[in-house]
Amino acid sequence: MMGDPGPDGRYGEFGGRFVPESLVPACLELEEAFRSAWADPAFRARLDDLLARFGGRPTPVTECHRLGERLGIRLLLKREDLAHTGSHKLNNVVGQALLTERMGKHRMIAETGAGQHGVAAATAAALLGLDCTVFMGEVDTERQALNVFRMELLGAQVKTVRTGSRTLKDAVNEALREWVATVEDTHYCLGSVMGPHPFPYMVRELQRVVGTEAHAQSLEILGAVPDVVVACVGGGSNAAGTFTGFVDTGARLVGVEAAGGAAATNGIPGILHGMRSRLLQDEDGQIREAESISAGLDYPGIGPEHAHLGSIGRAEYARATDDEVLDAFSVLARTEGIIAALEPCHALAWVIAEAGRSIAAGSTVLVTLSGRGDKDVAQVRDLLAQRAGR
Amino acid sequence: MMGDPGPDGRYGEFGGRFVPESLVPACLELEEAFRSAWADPAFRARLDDLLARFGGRPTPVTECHRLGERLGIRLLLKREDLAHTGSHKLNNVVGQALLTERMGKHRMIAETGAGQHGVAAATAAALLGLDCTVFMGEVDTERQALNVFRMELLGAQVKTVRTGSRTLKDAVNEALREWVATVEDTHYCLGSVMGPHPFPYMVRELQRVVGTEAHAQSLEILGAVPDVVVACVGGGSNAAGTFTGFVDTGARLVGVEAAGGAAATNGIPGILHGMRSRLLQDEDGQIREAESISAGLDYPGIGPEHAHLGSIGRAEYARATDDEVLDAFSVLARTEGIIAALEPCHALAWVIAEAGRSIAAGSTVLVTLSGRGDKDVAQVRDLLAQRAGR
Amino acid sequence: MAATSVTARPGGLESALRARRAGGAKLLIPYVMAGMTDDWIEVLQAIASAGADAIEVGLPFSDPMIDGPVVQAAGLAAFERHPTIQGLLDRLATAQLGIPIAIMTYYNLVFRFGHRRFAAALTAAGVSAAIVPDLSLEELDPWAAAADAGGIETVLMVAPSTPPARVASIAARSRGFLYAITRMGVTGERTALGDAAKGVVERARAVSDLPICAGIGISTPDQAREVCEVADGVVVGSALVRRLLDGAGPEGAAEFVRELRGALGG
Amino acid sequence: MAATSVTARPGGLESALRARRAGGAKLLIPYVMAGMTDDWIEVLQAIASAGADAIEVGLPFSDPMIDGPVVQAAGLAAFERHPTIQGLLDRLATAQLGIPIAIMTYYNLVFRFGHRRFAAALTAAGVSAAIVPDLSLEELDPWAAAADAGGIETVLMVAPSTPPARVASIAARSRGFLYAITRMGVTGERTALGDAAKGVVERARAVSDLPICAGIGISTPDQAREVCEVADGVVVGSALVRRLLDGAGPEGAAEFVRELRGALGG
Ligand SMILES: Cc1ncc(COP(=O)(O)O)c(C=O)c1O
Ligand SMILES: Cc1ncc(COP(=O)(O)O)c(C=O)c1O
Repeated sequence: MMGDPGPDGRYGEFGGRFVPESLVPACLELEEAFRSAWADPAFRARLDDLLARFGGRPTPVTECHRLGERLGIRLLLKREDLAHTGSHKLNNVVGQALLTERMGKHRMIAETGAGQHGVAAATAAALLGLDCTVFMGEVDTERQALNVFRMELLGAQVKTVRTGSRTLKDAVNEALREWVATVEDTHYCLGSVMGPHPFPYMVRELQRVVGTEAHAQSLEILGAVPDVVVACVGGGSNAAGTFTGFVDTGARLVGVEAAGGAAATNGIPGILHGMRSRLLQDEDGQIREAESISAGLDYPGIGPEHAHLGSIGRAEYARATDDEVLDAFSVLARTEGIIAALEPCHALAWVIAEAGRSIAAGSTVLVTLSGRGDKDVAQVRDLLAQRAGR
Repeated sequence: MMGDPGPDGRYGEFGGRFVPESLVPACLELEEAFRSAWADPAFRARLDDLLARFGGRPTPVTECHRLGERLGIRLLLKREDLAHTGSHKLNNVVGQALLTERMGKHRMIAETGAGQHGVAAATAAALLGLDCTVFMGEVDTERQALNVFRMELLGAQVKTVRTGSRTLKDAVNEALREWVATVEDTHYCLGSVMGPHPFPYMVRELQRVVGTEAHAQSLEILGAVPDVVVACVGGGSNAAGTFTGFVDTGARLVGVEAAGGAAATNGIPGILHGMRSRLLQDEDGQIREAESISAGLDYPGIGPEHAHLGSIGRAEYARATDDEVLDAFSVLARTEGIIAALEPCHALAWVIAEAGRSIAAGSTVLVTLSGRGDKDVAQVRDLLAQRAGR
Repeated sequence: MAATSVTARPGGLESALRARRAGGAKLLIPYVMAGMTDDWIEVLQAIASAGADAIEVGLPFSDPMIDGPVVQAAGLAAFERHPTIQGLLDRLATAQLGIPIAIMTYYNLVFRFGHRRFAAALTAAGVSAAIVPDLSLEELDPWAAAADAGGIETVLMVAPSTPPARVASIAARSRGFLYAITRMGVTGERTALGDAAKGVVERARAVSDLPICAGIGISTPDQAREVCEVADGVVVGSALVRRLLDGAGPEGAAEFVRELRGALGG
Repeated sequence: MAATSVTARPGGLESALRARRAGGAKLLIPYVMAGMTDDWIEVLQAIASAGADAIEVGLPFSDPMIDGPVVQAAGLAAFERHPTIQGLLDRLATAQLGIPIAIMTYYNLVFRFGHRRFAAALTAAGVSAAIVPDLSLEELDPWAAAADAGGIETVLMVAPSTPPARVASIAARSRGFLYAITRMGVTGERTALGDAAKGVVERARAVSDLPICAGIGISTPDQAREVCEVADGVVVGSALVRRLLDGAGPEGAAEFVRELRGALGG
């Protein structure tokens, strides 16, 4: 399972490549480039080397003794928060930047919501001396002005997107539009396991390192694979990367979405951004906006492979509310000394809610901590103050 | 060199233990506890394990190909920015937290300037379930309100210090005062290689891991020890840790201070915070305030061992101006995709200034990147805007 | 336009265009976003009378990936009037244009409607054809089957980036006409015809005898004339839509269409 | 106080205190920060007349590690008057108190002055002794050599945390008197005498026949009397300094010292 989706990029009924004809050749070129690079030991070695020496891989797995004890389980965290730029996003962008170079292109474009993927993409571009333009909705450039400045520091140009809901999904639209116009010398560095084939496949493969490492580290720490493997799902890249390491084991796989952006559980099959997947949409098929405290999960769809894994029952998809997430954020800081991003706190919140319920006492649980919380601290301060006041 | 300073904690004429009698027994107890722990393989194993699995060690060494080429040298960065909490400070606090536990104490206190050490100390305390109080000057609690919140999230109590210049040096005074009053159940977790013996020795040993790793990694990358090894110096802990790995080689060792806080170059021997070292002071011996854009270097003294290494000529101490530091910060982001803390940008700024001058073309240079720049991004934005405007 | 002359029946786009081409005329296909103004039906009627050979009618989608700013604005304007897709089709059914209509929209609306139901709804609205730009050749089958069965022609696109062999495959599946994208980029006005414009038409011509209409970025009568040196006709979108957004109304729209018509010859 | 009676010469602190103890009196040593008010010299004179046996005079330091808030405030007040250390000593030289003076300051001021020069400056200012709280036993030698040579007595401290053997070593090096810190903590007023107070005095007594004066946190006449059940005397700092900061002036200071004197017996 979680193998090659073939030339059509299908995951059961999901996936595919739904793009204007102008982009089809670029997608085909990218697929070919990726497949050849992925089979090329020199490419893999260069990627591995950059991820290790520049990116800080392998990231460790930390056992949370105090919180685990409190929950009656053994709790492991895969520490993507320790990767350079502060999240798993780096794994993907370094790979795509190398591919950009390999395809003879000198420019990357990317979409970003809160800015994590944008900062990561700008970082990889700076590292390899590529030009970089990042599309970001106006609502987000205002909320995350510092991340805009970060990208600019890294030499990227940030283009404010004023169309649609002026958030992540519109940034994707705008990046796709730009790609159509510049595809000859420009690679579109998509940030998650979404979009047209080969993106969901390629990004999952680039994130596979998370699961591969976590599998080996779990064996080392637990002597066995964890009973439950949990990750948050925005587009689904950290979850996909994690799941690759465990999909062929007996581990229960759980993806946790924001209650306000739960495309896996509330979504209806449809087509957006080049893929067929589950989407939040109305009767007519107009896409609805997602809404949660964590910008990284504010996406009305999920990667097609997740839609498939959910359909066939190999993975479960659950939701966490904003309140549960804030609690998880606080408890992890206080009992384990880790300030995590709000996104993976969704995964943790689900574990906290289910420990002693669907997670039996004594179970071993691995949560992918997809990023660090520095970006969220100001927001959490305001939210906690608000909550205390209400 | 950089061995055991003996029971007096002397580094040539520097070091010692200049504390009120109330604290002498605590210092003696600490010295004994540290020496016994440091000789105890079980303690070392536990520390190493936490640094690896919780802290993300070893941190990599990154070769900066693009910037190195531009400077005509081979440039390596020791990536302490990738350690948990974002700087080398973690190495020290995890060790001291374990010692606190070993001494049967249940509480740590710490001083902090911008908040890096305070956040690190609060983190280590949370990890081990210790109480934690952090002293921070009022000027700093205002400038770094988010770091105050971070520490509180981690369960620490932050005490605002309203005495003296209301900055780092006063926070040290206040922490020492608190320590006098609570020494029975409280360990003072000092943040750098300063203070009374055994702190300069202990903190240097806890930071030795930086130099040990960097030495091995340099050999692996360069096939040799670097020609020049550079680190920034606030109190001097990251520099001391780095230098341990190279002091017995032929490498040129350089510590770089903020031009406005250059105790190693402008300081006069004196006694402060329990140590004899070089200090910024007036005719009468009143301590002067340090001033630079990087709060982590705003300290009017340096660790006594640095004063000694400078005196005997084994290490050089140099200065970087705020302007040079901002330039180094920008160039590193843009050419290498790394947003570094302002503190290590002092070290980098010196390398940029000296490449082709006292650093011969073709030299190999290792810089310790002591921390990441997320904490500084807002300030840099304002400073660059200011500079553009003037 | 006489409300009684119904030469175009559903399914009749290709035959109508072939007939006009056979008569020596260049084809003119203006684009209007359904529901973008209150008088959009009158606009369609005015355009039809002003010399259009067919009309491309957009159905607004929340995430119009290949639309430039002008068409996006028209889509937003349509959304502000809160139309449902069925509501728009119902209005369209009343238009009685006398020339074929091709719907242009994104695949999710089709998919959500259901392929067969959508084809039937188009037919009921008097629509002959559909253009679904994000439905690539590889993903075409389910819709094409329903469309073919329902008598709806599916217009496919070729782009400057489409390699020759693929142009042939696409042309073979296209119905109504073959839409030649004249430049890489989204819809929108341009000051000059792209370098690629004629090449893509010529590559299409080499493998297909379908009417070949050029579109995307054709903004002026001169550009229309220039591209029609090789193409059979043009689709003009943003340049018209901008005029409508600026308040041109049915008369202004008709005026512009007449200009285009004039440039292309009667 | 008669300006002419000069019983205390430099070096005379210990002999003066021993003599008073031998006479059955408890020793009273008030603390005042040099330069903290404009009339600080008058304050010293008033205190001397009010029954003090010696006076501890603080020299302000930028980083007074063991001072509590009240004494810190006094130091700041002194800094605001921009005194130099030499300037303060020069003023002090004019005081003619008739009782011994012990300077209390931090080691950096001593070190920066130079040990011999500092000892000479103290002598010139009519000072008998020095208390340098951050100069621990292990670091004492350089200063002690200069002080001994210059006839300045160096008062050392023992704390509740000092183990018995160390108390003996410290007592052996202390001159003038032995300063027994009655509680762990910085200077400042407390509502009650600490538990540790008497213990530390008793441990000191067991190994030394120096006058033993208790200090740090002795705030009230009652506390002074209580600790003097075991100690030979008390140092009273913050409680007096606070009154001075509140504007008590020489008279108010003298009044408080008389209260203390009364509590300790004539
Ligand atoms: C830290 C973090 N985790 C998770 C996500 C969600 O993305 P994905 O589901 O692709 O892992 C984001 C997106 O920005 C993120 O920043
Ligand atoms: C990132 C970083 N580097 C360096 C320093 C300076 O400390 P030291 O000289 O002890 O390494 C600090 C202090 O806060 C810091 O945060």
